[in-house]
Amino acid sequence: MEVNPILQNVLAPPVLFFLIGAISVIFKSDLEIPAPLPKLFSLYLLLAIGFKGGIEIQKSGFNDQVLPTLSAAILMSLVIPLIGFLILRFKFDVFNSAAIAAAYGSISAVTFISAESFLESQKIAFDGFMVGALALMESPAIIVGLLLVKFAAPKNRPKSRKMHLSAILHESLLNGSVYLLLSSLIVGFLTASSNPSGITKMEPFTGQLFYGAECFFLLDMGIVAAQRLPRLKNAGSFLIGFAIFMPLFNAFIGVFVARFLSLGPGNGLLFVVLCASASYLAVPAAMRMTVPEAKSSYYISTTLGLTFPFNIVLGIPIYMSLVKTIIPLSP
Amino acid sequence: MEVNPILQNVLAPPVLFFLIGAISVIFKSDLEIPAPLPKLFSLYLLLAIGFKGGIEIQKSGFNDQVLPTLSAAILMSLVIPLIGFLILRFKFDVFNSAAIAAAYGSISAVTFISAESFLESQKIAFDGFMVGALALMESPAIIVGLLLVKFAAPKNRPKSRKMHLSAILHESLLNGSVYLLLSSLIVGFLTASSNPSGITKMEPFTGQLFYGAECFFLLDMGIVAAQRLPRLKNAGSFLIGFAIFMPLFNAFIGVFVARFLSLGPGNGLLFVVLCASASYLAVPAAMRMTVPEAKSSYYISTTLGLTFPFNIVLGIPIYMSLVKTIIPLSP
Amino acid sequence: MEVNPILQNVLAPPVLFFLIGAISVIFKSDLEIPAPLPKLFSLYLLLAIGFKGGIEIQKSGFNDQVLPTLSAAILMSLVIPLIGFLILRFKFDVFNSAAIAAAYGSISAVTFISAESFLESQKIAFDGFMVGALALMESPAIIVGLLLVKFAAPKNRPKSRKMHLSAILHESLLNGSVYLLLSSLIVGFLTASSNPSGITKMEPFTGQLFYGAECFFLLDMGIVAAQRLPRLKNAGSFLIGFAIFMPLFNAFIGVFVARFLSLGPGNGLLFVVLCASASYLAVPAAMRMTVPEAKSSYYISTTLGLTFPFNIVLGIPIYMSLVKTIIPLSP
Amino acid sequence: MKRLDLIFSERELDAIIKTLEKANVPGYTVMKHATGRGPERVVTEDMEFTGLGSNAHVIVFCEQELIDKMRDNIRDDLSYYGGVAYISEATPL
Amino acid sequence: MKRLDLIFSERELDAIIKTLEKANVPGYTVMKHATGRGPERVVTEDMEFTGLGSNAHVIVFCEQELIDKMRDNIRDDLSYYGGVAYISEATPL
Amino acid sequence: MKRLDLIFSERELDAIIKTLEKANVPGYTVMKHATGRGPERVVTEDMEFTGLGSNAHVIVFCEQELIDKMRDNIRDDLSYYGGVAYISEATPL
Ligand SMILES: Nc1ncnc2c1ncn2[C@@H]1O[C@H](COP(=O)(O)O)[C@@H](O)[C@H]1O
Ligand SMILES: Nc1ncnc2c1ncn2[C@@H]1O[C@H](COP(=O)(O)O)[C@@H](O)[C@H]1O
Ligand SMILES: Nc1ncnc2c1ncn2[C@@H]1O[C@H](COP(=O)(O)O)[C@@H](O)[C@H]1O
Ligand code: NA
Ligand code: NA
Ligand code: NA
Repeated sequence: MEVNPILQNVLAPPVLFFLIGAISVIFKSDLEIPAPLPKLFSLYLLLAIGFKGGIEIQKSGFNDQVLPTLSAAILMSLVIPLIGFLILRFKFDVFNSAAIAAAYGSISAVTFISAESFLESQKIAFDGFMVGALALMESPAIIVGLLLVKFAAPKNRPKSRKMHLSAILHESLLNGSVYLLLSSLIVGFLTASSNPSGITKMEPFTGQLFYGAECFFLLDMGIVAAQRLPRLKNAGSFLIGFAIFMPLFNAFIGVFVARFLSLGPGNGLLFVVLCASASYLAVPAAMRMTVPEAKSSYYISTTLGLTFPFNIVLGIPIYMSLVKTIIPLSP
Repeated sequence: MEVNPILQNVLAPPVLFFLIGAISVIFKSDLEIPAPLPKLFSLYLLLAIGFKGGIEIQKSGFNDQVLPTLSAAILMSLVIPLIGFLILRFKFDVFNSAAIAAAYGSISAVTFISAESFLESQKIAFDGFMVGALALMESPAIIVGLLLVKFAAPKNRPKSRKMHLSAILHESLLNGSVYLLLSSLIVGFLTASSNPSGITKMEPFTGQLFYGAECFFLLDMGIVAAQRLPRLKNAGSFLIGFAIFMPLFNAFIGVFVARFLSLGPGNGLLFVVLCASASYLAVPAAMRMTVPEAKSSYYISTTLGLTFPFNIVLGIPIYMSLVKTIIPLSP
Repeated sequence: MEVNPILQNVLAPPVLFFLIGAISVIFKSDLEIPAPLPKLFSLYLLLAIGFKGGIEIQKSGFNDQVLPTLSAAILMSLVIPLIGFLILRFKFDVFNSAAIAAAYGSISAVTFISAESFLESQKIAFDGFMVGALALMESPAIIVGLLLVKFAAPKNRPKSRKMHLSAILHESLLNGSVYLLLSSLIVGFLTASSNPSGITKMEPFTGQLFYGAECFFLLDMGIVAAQRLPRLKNAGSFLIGFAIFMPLFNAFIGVFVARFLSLGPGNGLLFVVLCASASYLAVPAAMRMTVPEAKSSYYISTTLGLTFPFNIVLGIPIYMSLVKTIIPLSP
Repeated sequence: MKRLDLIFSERELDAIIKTLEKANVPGYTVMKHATGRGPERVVTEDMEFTGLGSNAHVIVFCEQELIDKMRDNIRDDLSYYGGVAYISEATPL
Repeated sequence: MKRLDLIFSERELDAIIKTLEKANVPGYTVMKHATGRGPERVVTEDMEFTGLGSNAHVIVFCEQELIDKMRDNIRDDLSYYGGVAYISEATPL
Repeated sequence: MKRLDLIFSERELDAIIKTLEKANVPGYTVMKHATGRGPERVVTEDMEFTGLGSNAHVIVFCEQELIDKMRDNIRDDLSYYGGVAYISEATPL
């Protein structure tokens, strides 16, 4: 007999701590994780994900699946913002549409981690190179979003702020969280190639501590998400619907791409989760800087207040059954 | 030959780091642990204590001793504030008396941890369910303190701030540190019941790291305590005496209750320490909010500046010999 | 065939993370580790170095080498500031010369750690008592620097601020980072003597976590160093030259002293690194307080912006080959 | 145009912001983690981890009439938990 | 002597400081981690870890003429990303 | 009523507070972690972990006569380590 996978997902410490955080807000507890402690955990998680991913990539090498999967990942993060943009334009101006769409084209590293934890608890294997897909999907969506602004925006933007290609690349590749993830991945790769003892010495920090730090961070994310949620009301029901519909839609496309790529159920879920998740770190930071005309409360409250909790609590198990249905277990 | 237990207690890293912190203030070193780093460690310790306690409770189940012990713990945290209130009323108004009394009825989690560390170093066994007693003793004292204010206070408090029962329950149960401890306990319990692999993955964070984090936090507590102590002078000798006498008195009642409950020496010490310790997290936060008429420097400086150091350095070994004397080892 | 030791040094995680931090500044990434997170890691590292050092000293006892080595270390930290002072006086006033010279006479704990990591990766043995040398070399240079100010400074300093010997000792011994290192060393020593189980319980915190925390801190140090470097331009080429020449010169003296002491290659490298490194924690803090006439940007930008990166990236492998050349492997 | 400086326990922050919003101020700025001493109590840094709460410093640039509107409510909030409020002149750049 | 208070997104800090330095102000003070609400947006604490950036509060004590010199540049900076600037009187102690 | 703004190295905080207390000010507020530039030096964020100390911003609302009483002592404190002090008008709410 199979236990309800949603319940099983919810009963894992990371999700439980997320819920605790959210409930504390609902019940008006004064539990608070003051700045910059959340930043500490978010920096730590990016560094550790990147480092471990770099090691895995170096270890597993580049097998047949790697290149097609990574290419498909990049493609998805280029296509999704375009679809999102078209949908959002029904209701929003170019600036807001582009910014929100970019967030949904990009990814959430913590959602990815949660999916990994879910797979581990279900004893389903997945490959380390999927972190490469994670890293590669952050920037393209930002680039697409900024290009949409550059070409579709009204021509009366202040000159001094004109978006040059160099600025676009700068924001998409040198954004703090993108940069830390990518460069930690490189450090992991180089360490694995040339200094294997360094891996052992990093393991307690980047490996053993990871799960607990994830829980602590999710406690804060629960608080933040529950504080953000009410502000979505001002954004209107269109955006609220979008914040739930879009991840499901992206997951749906994603699962067929995963099937086409012949990914196993583990990698398949991770691929789908990357498509379905939305960025609340890299993209908002880049958009605030380059598209100040967009309302930050739109793109941050949808991703953080609704899409993220949805994915963490319900999405991952839903996507898992989607993966199990669409991707034949033995191809 | 038995080594002096006080010396043995003092020579453990947590107490040594506490003393280092205190000495740094006495010698006017500029050693400083800036905010919000102490908050990080205090949140971490509450989360870890709760989580581990929840696991222990789930593992050990509810044996014969659990229910009587937990009931007695709650009773103590209801009675102690009443006694304290009566004593304090000789010198202080209702507001200050109620607030200080509540602090001494409630508990200090770090004192509890220190007692656990002491027991471990002495190789004396104790049960995980005692964390349940810790968690259950935080709130009742707050409730008693607030009820004392509600019924004994002069009737001229501003109307808008009248204390309704709901507000009292809110402050006593949803106070940040109470909430985090209780909910982490529930997370630990649920994880142990349904997701044992989650325990293993949390262990490096909540288990292995604990002792070191405790030391780091105690370093800060030493600084804070030594900074607080001189301010007690303004509070007068009555309060200074109270801050030493009350824990000893509570320990004395506690040890007879522990004997009556037939607790072993390990659980007995923990029970006594819970009675003897005073709160500097949950209660002061609740009192500042609901009884602003009370001088916070009274209730925080006594608990943090005198009672806490006394318990950490001298109290625990004293209580241990009390326990060994009063509780016959083989009942 | 021997791999290039500089490359090998650079390909270790700590140095890679340092470079990542520095590169992020060069490429204008907005990666940032907000205050007080760097302070957390710097406090942690000092505590852990001291604690582990104290244990090692207690374990290894005082063999023949300990006393001569520690004496030579203190001597070096007295002599180096005098030499530095004479050189700097060509260009700077007494205040600035004394402050900068003191920084170069004192040590950098993180440079020391990096040298230890380097030795470990090269599988070269070294002794725990060298941490004693580290601890003992912090203060004397401060004392010399302040005495130089006291006796060589123009006589028109404000009276109220006259430097009494007690103030000099206070600043040199009770400075936050000196105090934390020294007292953690004592805690480690006492724990190892009287409470060995305490060592095991601290190990995950002070031992296993260390390497990762070092990497995280070096990431920040890379950012800080790269931000500091451009400000050196205002200081002029004399100071820039000094910041590279002085460590090399000190290393050169150091290696002959190490040879005279018959230190093995491991201890020899550590001794040389102590001589070559410059303080950016204890000395600047003490000088800012007691010699405000000195420009802090001079002494902090040289040590942090140039000498530290130089030592971390190039210096350590250079000193290693120096040690291998000058100290005969079998004496 | 006026500048209103409010300094009070951060525990009271929500109430104060409610008061400001109800008066429709054009905006406000909050700086937390302030410490200090007032006629009634000392606020130190350790109040952050003990949950007592340190002070918040709130700045509001607005017209005099808004201040008149809020005066009683703010005084009420501050009288209970302590805190100070001062007005000065300010001109938009 | 005047006192200039600038409150704006810390993302704009470098640009503002450049403007101040170009005008040769005698000095300035920066306080980060401010939150608040303006006519256009709400700035909350979670903006720090998301990288959106909270506000910076910059104080400049300087002569009126320097302020006149900087006025246009500062308005430019603030108009794009939002933020407020107010002037008041101040006398050196 | 006056408002006194003091900005200086946090290393000098104890001395300044002593001066304020000696003059019996009714209260004061301290905000740490300020950075900035003055005529003499630049204060950056990395000064916190290096132990150099960043700046403190102290606000005192008090009567002019108290300020006159403290003037010399404060100037003394600030002259040695640097820092600025400005007075402006303020009216209690
Ligand atoms: N005269 C004053 N000047 C500046 N800040 C003050 C003054 N009086 C009170 N404060 C601030 O207001 C807070 C609350 O004061 P109290 O009313 O004593 O609780 C204090 O902690 C100070 O930060
Ligand atoms: N009237 C005001 N009084 C005080 N602070 C303000 C005011 N208006 C705006 N601010 C501050 O300026 C920031 C930027 O506002 P905005 O122009 O809406 O982006 C806000 O987050 C507030 O911190
Ligand atoms: N004109 C000014 N306006 C605002 N803040 C200043 C000014 N001058 C100096 N400061 C502040 O005072 C601190 C000390 O300056 P200094 O006297 O150069 O050491 C600086 O770091 C600034 O934060
Ligand atoms: Na996505
Ligand atoms: Na108690
Ligand atoms: Na040196």
